[in-house]
Amino acid sequence: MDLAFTAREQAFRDECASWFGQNPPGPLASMDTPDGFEQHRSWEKRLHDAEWSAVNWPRAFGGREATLIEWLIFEEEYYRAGAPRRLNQNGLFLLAPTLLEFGTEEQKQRYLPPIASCDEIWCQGWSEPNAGSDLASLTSRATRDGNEWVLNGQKTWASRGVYADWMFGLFRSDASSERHRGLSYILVPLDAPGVTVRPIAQIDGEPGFAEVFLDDVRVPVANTLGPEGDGWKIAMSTAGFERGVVLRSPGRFMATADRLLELFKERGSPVALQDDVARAWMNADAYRLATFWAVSKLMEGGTIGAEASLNKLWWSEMDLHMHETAQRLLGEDAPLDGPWLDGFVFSLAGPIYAGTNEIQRNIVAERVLGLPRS
Amino acid sequence: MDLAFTAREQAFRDECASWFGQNPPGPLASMDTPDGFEQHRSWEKRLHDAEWSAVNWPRAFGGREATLIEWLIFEEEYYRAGAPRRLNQNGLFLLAPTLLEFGTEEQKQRYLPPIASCDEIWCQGWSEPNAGSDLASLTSRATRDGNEWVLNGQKTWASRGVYADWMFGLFRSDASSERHRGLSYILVPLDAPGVTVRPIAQIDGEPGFAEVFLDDVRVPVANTLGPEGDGWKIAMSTAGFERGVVLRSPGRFMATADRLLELFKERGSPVALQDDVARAWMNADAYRLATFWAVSKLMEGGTIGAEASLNKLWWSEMDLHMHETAQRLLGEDAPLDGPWLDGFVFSLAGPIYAGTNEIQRNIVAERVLGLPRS
Amino acid sequence: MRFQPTADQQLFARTVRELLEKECPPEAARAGFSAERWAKLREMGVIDMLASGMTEIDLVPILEEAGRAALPEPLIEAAMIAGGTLDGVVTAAVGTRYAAHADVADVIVIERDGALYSVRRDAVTLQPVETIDAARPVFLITGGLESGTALEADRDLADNRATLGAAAELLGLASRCIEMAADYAKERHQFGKPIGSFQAVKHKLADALLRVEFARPVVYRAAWSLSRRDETIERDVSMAKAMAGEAAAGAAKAALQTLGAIGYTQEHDLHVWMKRVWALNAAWGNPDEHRARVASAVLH
Amino acid sequence: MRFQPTADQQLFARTVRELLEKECPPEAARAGFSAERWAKLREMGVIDMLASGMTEIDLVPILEEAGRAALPEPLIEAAMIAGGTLDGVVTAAVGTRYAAHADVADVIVIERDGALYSVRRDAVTLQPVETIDAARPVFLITGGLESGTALEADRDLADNRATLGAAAELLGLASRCIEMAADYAKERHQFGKPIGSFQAVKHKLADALLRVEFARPVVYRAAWSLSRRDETIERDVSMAKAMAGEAAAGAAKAALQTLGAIGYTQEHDLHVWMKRVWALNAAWGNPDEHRARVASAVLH
Repeated sequence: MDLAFTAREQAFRDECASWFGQNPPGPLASMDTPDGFEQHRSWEKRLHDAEWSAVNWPRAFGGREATLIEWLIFEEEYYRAGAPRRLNQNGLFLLAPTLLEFGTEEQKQRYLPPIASCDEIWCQGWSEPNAGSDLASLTSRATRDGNEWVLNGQKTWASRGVYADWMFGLFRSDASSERHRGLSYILVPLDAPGVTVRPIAQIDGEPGFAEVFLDDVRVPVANTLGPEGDGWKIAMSTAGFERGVVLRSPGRFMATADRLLELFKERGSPVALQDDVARAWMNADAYRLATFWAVSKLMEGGTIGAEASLNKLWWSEMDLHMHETAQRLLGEDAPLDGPWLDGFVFSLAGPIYAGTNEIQRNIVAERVLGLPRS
Repeated sequence: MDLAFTAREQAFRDECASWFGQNPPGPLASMDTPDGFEQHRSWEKRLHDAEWSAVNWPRAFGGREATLIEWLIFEEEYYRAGAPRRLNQNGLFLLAPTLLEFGTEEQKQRYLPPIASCDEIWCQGWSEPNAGSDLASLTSRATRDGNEWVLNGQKTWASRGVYADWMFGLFRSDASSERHRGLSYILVPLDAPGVTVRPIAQIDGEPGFAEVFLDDVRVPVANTLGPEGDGWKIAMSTAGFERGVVLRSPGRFMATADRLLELFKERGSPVALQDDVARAWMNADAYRLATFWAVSKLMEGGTIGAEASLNKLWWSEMDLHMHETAQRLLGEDAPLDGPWLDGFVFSLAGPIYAGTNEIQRNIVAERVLGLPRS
Repeated sequence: MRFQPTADQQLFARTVRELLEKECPPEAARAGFSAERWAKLREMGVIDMLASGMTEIDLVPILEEAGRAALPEPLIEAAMIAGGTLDGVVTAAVGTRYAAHADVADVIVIERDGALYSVRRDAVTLQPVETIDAARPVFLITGGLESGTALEADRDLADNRATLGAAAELLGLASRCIEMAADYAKERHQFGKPIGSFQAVKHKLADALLRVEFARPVVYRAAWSLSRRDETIERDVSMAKAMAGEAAAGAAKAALQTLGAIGYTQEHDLHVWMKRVWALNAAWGNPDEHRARVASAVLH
Repeated sequence: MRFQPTADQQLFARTVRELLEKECPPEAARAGFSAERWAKLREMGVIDMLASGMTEIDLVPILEEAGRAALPEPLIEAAMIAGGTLDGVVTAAVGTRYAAHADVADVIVIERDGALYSVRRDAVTLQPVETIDAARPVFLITGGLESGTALEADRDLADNRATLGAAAELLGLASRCIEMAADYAKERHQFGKPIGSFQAVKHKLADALLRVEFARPVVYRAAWSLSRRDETIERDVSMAKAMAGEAAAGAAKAALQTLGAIGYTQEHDLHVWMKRVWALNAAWGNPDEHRARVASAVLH
């Protein structure tokens, strides 16, 4: 057991820190506003030009072949520098690992580089109006017609769907199938005829979500990721944990915890809150340690299963608790516009998206503790 | 709305306070030990001799016909004086209100006076090994034979059953019945042939619980409380709330909260705990106010339904939180024998007995919020 | 000891509820201040209750109804701080730096050297402050604070009354959040069942309700202490604001988690209530500040 | 960066688990100290690990196993405070006023003026102190504290090692509490179903597990800091004790609520584990004290 970073890891960290020192991101407007979207896209271009946009990918697709540990180091330096959440996170963190694991060589070459360069923005197409927590009840269908899929149905809660060029999602490709069977993982260009994207105003009024209506949308069968009918397995594969780590790496939470310590000091000393501030920092540090723990296990060839659900529970509740603590520290100023309010509102979504925390607790109880299904 | 006590109520309080001032209870050993049992019984005798043992009962049975508000005042003064939990609480607080509501005149005259005098100690016979949270699945049966019931089965978790003279409980008197139907509420003398009482060691090693085995035990049919087959309704009747209030009146919790404030001051100032100490006091005071609120509603002819479940959730979690806070304040001394440890261990049972808090939350959700049954 | 609202108090609250169901449905609550509705509240006597001899206790059920409706108007300011003594649209910056609806007010109550003054809106300089609660815009008063007409009212009493008012509105907001969640949980199906049949949903909402129901008598007690000018006003009002505020924050959070993604949008009404909870929780002292005040009172 | 126990560490932990399954089943854990078991632990090299060149990291999985078994013997005291350097049955009153199993010890490590001394049991006066954990009796040393042989070990290092040891045992205790509850929840039926199929039970135990799993890497990091004599020892050890302690207290409480009345008796084994959780949570600083130490470290 060795928690010290290797010389190579330390050199990688120094390179990150140095680049961010010379290329401060500056404050950007919300990525869910038109102006903010463009600001974020140029920031992503700067990252890409310096080969920082997808450090853990193969070099062939725009990466640096960084290890998972180096990826975590990158994230720490990224958020320590005050850089913003990633605009194309669905492409980078949800689709790309799946493409790397299950995609054909052609698919990787076609789709990965424009994700890294942010030339093509992706949104996800999982949820449907009647398939949320119960995702396996989805009914959007893909009907085979020669070399094409004909897609019909409705997807919802597609984050940043209004700005996206592409959507990846699950479709019922076997009309007679039920639940988790007979689903295919299909990549859909949103400029295809028959696609209608309707923005949904988020709580803050910005069109953070979209509904995507599909009316006889034709896409090539070659747009299927992995084998036809294996969509559920692919979407939920062991890449799940890796996706979880890269989606919510500890770097961002550590940066928040450090800012919370500063806020506590600035606001004088409401002693009753010191305990919660200490808890917030401890929770973030524990998440960082647990991530290094899990990544070390993966790098030694171990596997991660339902622990991904424990992870999601931890980061989402920790993030909410940190921001609630900040709101309490801010007193009368809590509801005022600013980064803490934005962070608070965003953190409220944590226990909901990516599988509600109720579903995650079921998974932990059933798969880790072996309790019977309801 | 008037939160001030009337002159009569104030005079009642003064009389209580004066008597307890002149008759301090002194420290007693645990009522679950043989010595402690006798000490508690003599304390109850002193109460009874001075007509304090059942102030809200009719005078004919040993009470003072105190109003519910006066009863709450009595409890405040009782616990403020440091007096102990009531030895015959199952008789006083669970059986007596039911007897007063559903009993015949003969039953009241036979059973109430020895409860007040503590000459007959009662235990409850609700739970069975396979009927805990799911009480309606009980299988102990009462078979009619002329003017007698023949009782067979097994009851468990009868608090202080080893010291009790009588048990009240539910029995299936209609062998073909299911669930809540066909149960009768029967009073059982524990010295009857065929009764075997087995002590169960509580967590603290004392025989706080008992199992009661019934093997062809014969009791007169006259020992039925209320109509045959109506046992469930009688046990769960509107007396439920009143029982809840008298079983766990605010006086005891306010006394604990006040002692917690003293403990906090004595132990110096671990500031992080000030917030929890303040919460503890606020929770107890809120319980006191909510009780006056509910009792005022009852006295005006209002009814109380599933609010009894809200009440149980509040007092049990408040009591546990107060004692956990005390344990935290005590630091290294937390596990040492003494009143705070006793109180902590006792408070741990709160969310379990008298209907687990899980069951109470179901009741609130279904009956108050109208959510569908599972 | 008789600790229940009187029949008259309950009747008046029902009348106000009916008015607000008509005049302040959710789409109106979203839209913000309405001069017409203000006039109706005036006409009904809701704003000048204290001035016409009623007590803080009488106002609690009314403000609870205002919360239930997420009423945008500055009722707390006009009825509790100005005590119903001022005409026109009234708001205040007393006990808080941020004056709600100051842009549409005729008069604003301010504090100076521990005393209260009423100033005309056109006599002061307003600076808008962006907050999460768009239906209740707030403003800093950056100039003209030396002007105004002295009011007789006591500054601390006005502050405590406003704090109580916020606590009462928070109760109503909280109750409505829980109702919205329960309604949704009865309708929304997943896994072939209404989600309200799952214990995770049931228990979350039962716990939220528990906190609201136990905060309500605490709020009434604070009103009673205020109405008698008791020595325990500070402790009792703080306890009310702390407990009602935490209950409301918890109810909003439980409702959001029950609704899931739809609760995180502006398509459902929940967000209007949730934002008002956040706004009133922060105004006139947040639960932490008030709990610290209770701690001082009981520990020293 | 390689943050996983080595294959050797895991193997030794498995060997110790097997020993304890045989030598310390629940009925033995209830019965308390056993000289025979002490001799076996000695023989296996568990007690003198630090003295034989192993590190605090190597001890974490061993102490976790001791917790899983609710081992009554003073392993923390002998292995972590005395550092495995003393023969016989060893206990200590370092970093705590109460010396566990002092009545059966041959030597007791005490502190005086910031230094450590070993004293023979018959040289000191012991006063028994009644506690909830009958299998781990504790004693105050009321006389003879001026005697003893100076030890080379550093007092603060010994205290931090003991604190880490308690944190590691708490992890094991917590895991076992959760397992007992899960086992019961699979077997016990109410309403025609195993109670483990109810979300209220599932979610309670999932939350308990969550805290334990996230405390474990924190405990290993503290061991690593100790093994390197890092500057962050105090912060890291305190964080470990605070998080493992709260996780264990939460696990015990969740297990008790899952078991219900049977968990509140001595007929089920849970109480033995639960009482040890309470005892070790209070010893060598409780979670509040340690969290305050972390707060000082990160806030100043």
